[in-house]
Amino acid sequence: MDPVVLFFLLGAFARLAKSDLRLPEALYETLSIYLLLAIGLKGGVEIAKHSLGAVAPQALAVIAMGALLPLVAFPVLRIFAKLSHADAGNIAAHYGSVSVVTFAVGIAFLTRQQVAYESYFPLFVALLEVPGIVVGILLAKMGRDAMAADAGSSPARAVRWGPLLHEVLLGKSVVLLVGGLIIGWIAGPQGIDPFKGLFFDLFRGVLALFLLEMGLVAAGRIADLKSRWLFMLGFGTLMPICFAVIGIVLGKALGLSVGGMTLLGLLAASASYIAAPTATRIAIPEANPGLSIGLALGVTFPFNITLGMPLYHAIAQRLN
Amino acid sequence: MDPVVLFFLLGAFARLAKSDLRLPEALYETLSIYLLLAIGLKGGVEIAKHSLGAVAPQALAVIAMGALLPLVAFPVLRIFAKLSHADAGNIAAHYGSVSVVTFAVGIAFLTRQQVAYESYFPLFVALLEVPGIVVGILLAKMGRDAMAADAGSSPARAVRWGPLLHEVLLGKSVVLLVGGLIIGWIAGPQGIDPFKGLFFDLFRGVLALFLLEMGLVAAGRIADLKSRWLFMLGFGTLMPICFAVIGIVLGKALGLSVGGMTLLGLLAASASYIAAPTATRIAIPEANPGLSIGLALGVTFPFNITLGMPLYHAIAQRLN
Amino acid sequence: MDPVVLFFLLGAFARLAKSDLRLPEALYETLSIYLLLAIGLKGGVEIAKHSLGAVAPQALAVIAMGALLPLVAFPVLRIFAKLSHADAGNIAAHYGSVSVVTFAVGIAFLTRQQVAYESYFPLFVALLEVPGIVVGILLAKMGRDAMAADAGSSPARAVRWGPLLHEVLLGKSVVLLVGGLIIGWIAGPQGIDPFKGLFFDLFRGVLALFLLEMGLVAAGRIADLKSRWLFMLGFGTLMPICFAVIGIVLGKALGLSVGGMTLLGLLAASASYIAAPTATRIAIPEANPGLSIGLALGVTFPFNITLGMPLYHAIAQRLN
Amino acid sequence: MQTHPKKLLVIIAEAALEKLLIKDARRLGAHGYTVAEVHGGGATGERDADWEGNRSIRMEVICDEAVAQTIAEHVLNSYCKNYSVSMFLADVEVLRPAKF
Amino acid sequence: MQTHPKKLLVIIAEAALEKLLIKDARRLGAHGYTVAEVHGGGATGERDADWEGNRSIRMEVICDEAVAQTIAEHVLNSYCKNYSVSMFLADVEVLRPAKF
Amino acid sequence: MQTHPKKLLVIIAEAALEKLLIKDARRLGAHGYTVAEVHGGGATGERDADWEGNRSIRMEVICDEAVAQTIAEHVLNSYCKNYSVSMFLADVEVLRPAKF
Ligand SMILES: Nc1ncnc2c1ncn2[C@@H]1O[C@H](COP(=O)(O)O)[C@@H](O)[C@H]1O
Ligand SMILES: Nc1ncnc2c1ncn2[C@@H]1O[C@H](COP(=O)(O)O)[C@@H](O)[C@H]1O
Ligand SMILES: Nc1ncnc2c1ncn2[C@@H]1O[C@H](COP(=O)(O)O)[C@@H](O)[C@H]1O
Ligand code: NA
Ligand code: NA
Ligand code: NA
Repeated sequence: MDPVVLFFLLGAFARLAKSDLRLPEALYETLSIYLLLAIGLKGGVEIAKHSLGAVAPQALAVIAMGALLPLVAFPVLRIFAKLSHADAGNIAAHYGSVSVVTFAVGIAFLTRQQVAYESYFPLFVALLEVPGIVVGILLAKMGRDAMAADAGSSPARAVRWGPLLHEVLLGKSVVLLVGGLIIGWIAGPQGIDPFKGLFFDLFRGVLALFLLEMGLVAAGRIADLKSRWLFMLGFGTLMPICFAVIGIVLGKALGLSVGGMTLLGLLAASASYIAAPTATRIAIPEANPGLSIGLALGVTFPFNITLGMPLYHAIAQRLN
Repeated sequence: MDPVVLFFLLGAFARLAKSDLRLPEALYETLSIYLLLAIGLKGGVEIAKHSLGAVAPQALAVIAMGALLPLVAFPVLRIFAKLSHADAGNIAAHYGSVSVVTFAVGIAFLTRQQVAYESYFPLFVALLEVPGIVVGILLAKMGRDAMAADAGSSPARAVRWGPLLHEVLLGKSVVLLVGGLIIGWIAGPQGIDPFKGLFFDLFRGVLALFLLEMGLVAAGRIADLKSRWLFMLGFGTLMPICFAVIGIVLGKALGLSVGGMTLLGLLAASASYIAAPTATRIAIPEANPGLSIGLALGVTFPFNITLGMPLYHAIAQRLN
Repeated sequence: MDPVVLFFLLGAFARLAKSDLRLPEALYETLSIYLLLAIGLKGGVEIAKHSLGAVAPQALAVIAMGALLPLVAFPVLRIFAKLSHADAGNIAAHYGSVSVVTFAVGIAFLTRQQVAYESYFPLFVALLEVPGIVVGILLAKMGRDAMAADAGSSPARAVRWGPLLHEVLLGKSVVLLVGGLIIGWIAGPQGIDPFKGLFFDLFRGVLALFLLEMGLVAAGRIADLKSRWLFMLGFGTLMPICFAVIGIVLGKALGLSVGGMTLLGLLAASASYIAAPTATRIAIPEANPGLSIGLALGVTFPFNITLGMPLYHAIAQRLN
Repeated sequence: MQTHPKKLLVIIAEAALEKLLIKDARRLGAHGYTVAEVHGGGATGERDADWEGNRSIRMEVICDEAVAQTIAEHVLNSYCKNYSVSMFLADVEVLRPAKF
Repeated sequence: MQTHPKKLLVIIAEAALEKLLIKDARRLGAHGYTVAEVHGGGATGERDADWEGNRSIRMEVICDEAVAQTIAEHVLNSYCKNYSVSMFLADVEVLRPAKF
Repeated sequence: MQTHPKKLLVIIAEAALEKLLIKDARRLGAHGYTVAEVHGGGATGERDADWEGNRSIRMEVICDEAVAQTIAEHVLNSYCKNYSVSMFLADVEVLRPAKF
């Protein structure tokens, strides 16, 4: 296990043991801004070294994957978990999008194992943020309209797509990731050099601190599991594994390295906890956020960074 | 353009595009404390290498410049813009003082262009903070008294100079700059070594982060331009150019290098947005802060770090 | 004097001169979390290099010292200062525990003087956090019960030891120190390498920033000295010297190096201002926190990091 | 000094609603608003601000009784079913009645 | 729209008491609470939040008059002697009386 | 438990005024005050605390009616013309009348 995960466990322990340890809200925000920007910058510098022509077809395939994943999750949630359209669409939106911190832990893992990967991966992270959320919300809404039509009543308050798209496309995670990518790309390796001290040399340490906080938060979500813990533990681990396989297979099809396959699997398996909750809370008011966050933060995030990551890597090695 | 400016543009874009990106207040404060202290420390270490005797005459001339600049701005504002005594004095105070972050961007620019400059410049930054503010407030107040006398009424509530001087001389920017200078000076190059990791190696990265925030803030000030945008765009760019020439010429007279001339021009051109707003808000209650901040943050700061800086450098090269 | 202390003096000056300089609350918390974690990690990595068998007897002796120190302070406070049981026990708890930042300044001092010390010392810091607090509270409570018995009335509201022990053992300082120790120990020198950029290279700079804040806070406590300044100056400097001698002698008995003796003396001399105030405020409601904090932060902390540290080092050298 | 009666409407809600609440209040006649960041607990559990989705705000609007009633009713109908919201009204006095 | 009278109890206290106050309020009948971080000054000096021991909170509880009285009395007896505490009560109206 | 009527004066103002307001309130008879950091909007635009000059505070003073009136009048005359300030008064009850 990467030592970075130990910080997560420390945070989780502190919360479960009811320690008074808390990280200030401003630190949480700062660390997350830092991670998004640093990942973007690093990716941008690397993109500057590649021809965009080679990356473009991969990028399109990755976007398509992001849009398709919720279509897999939604029927599972409707049929097996008997969730409402709203809840199923909401959870599908979370799992269709990605978790940037999970990605960062994945990078740390591969670096430690000295496994190479396509260095422009941060671009894929940025591309995967949005499509899954949009499709998930679409599913929630279509279901709602269908239900309203069945009942012969007027359709529920329509989702206002303009503000919603604005919100996801200009949400802080997309702005910082894409902004970092563009700055890194324009500045190039030499231009970015004076910023390395902050954005690259400290990256792992900041990630460790952020995982400490994530441990505190994730362990706080365990209360959300109470009522449906069997479903949540099951879905929160099996769905990611399923998605990881999809991501890994797609990675192979796209000709990625083993490291790249692993990362694409991990991205598919990861669930958003920044962009998705913000967008869906307003777009799908009837959805229970305790359910989606309990799953994404309380189950899938810890699973992915501890057991999931090595598992996906093993699968990628086998499929290669 | 220095890559550091790209972070400013990213912030400005995010704000104009109504992104939900925000930096926590505590981060803003922390970064500004860091920059002030780091600039002070760096300057202090350098002063330790020079004889104060050589620097003293230059320092006196610099102080005099700080006191004279508002006397140039005030009549311009009174006559051409027909502003009240209060508003004219207030704006003169902002432009008489300096912006530390503009200075930091200037250093980044010169370093990138490999242009040498007098390394004890942070001393001049500290010296320029206060005089302009005091003279600006004096101008606002004299005008007010004159008006009151004209009208035959009793003079308006007098400025309380004791608390005011206390506030500017012990405002956080002066305390941190001067404190840093003194610590750097006492500790010397060897003594400061253990602090280099934080205060020197990370400087550019922290500056980038702060400029991201400044972009958010500056773009938020654009609403202030609405009513008088022509005057504000004109004054906010022409006055700095004018002041820059004064600074550059003075720099030449003082025998500074081209880099030093450029920096003195930039300092003259820059407008304070930390010390001046705080002091004038209480000392000149009738002044409209939207006007002075709209100018200083919304126009002059972006102008200086993008177009102004290379312009002043070109002027300094030509005048050399 | 170590340059790091200059930052403390700058903060104290700013506060005494009524500057508006303030560090945001979130920064204060962040820096203190950082210092605790970094000290723990460093210690953990070092413990990984030693056999626990050799350290265990020293550790036991150190715990015993922590439990005994309040027993020395309590009668002094009762008899000479005529304090109530509550106040005497409360102050004894503060001085029985330790100040982690004082320890960090001690390390900086020794490093600068190139004096070696036992690298697993952070373990002792963690061990010394709790026992003194528990014994101090016990003393306050026993006194209270005795008094109540004397007066023939029912004993005062009993201390609830369960929650109290939970609070001290799982307070943030113990969790972060011990958590850091364990992570450092598990990860070992190689595993911790990627985190060095943040946790080790920046340590001194962060300590400097924290001391700036401590200067602001400590100078703010001087108001607490008003009523009993003679007692407070006396106790706040003589008791630490006394405790330092105990620590140094114990260090010698345990076979520590001169550096180790100095550090054990410094730990004994230092008074807690994180764990102890939190725990005692609830456990000893009748105690006056202005008294204990005025002593710990307003007198002893400044004394230890300026005059105390070199004094204890000189004593250790002489006793060696 | 003469004072004038107004209503104070206080809405404690998830931070996610802040922008919507401000827009709604302005639209329904409020001349201004004041927001504080808070944490708390109620029927839907503890909202201790430990991450973004768990933040709460306390919004205060001083206005005429009719406006306060309109806003309160709107909030009740639009948000109270699906979001964590608490609301109360109080009588207050102001010095400049035209301002609120 | 019908409104229902309730009491608002506001307790301003040292942050160290927060957990105890929440537990006590819940136990004595409050259905919820809202807390803001504040600073202030009073008889015991300035509490300007410059370090941990100097932080203050402002806790708001909307409840029935009887519950408010019970909580206030309990706080008065348990904490006001040894801690910095200010308290006041006000009349408020709510729309959903069962919630509070 | 007996309660005693007092006035609650709430002043929402630019953060730059905090020190002055505290001094004035103390001078005019307040025994204490409580301040929260807030943001908001009104006639003079949005004050969203995005930089130093844009911060706002909400200051609460519990005091006798006469003191509240004096402070309110003083604030109205001294600051309301040139600064962003909102103010309101409310009736509250306290348990320890001598404290406020
Ligand atoms: N009785 C109450 N008194 C004060 N605040 C409350 C009360 N009930 C709920 N709240 C606040 O309203 C938020 C949402 O409440 P609820 O929807 O009941 O979970 C809580 O997090 C509290 O901040
Ligand atoms: N008259 C008052 N009005 C508003 N808040 C007060 C008042 N008196 C005290 N407080 C608050 O209660 C806290 C403790 O007050 P005290 O116990 O009087 O020092 C202060 O720090 C203030 O936040
Ligand atoms: N009607 C209102 N209700 C609540 N707060 C208000 C109201 N009007 C103004 N405020 C607050 O007072 C500040 C200054 O208001 P103004 O001077 O009208 O811009 C605003 O930023 C708000 O925080
Ligand atoms: Na995913
Ligand atoms: Na200037
Ligand atoms: Na001690």
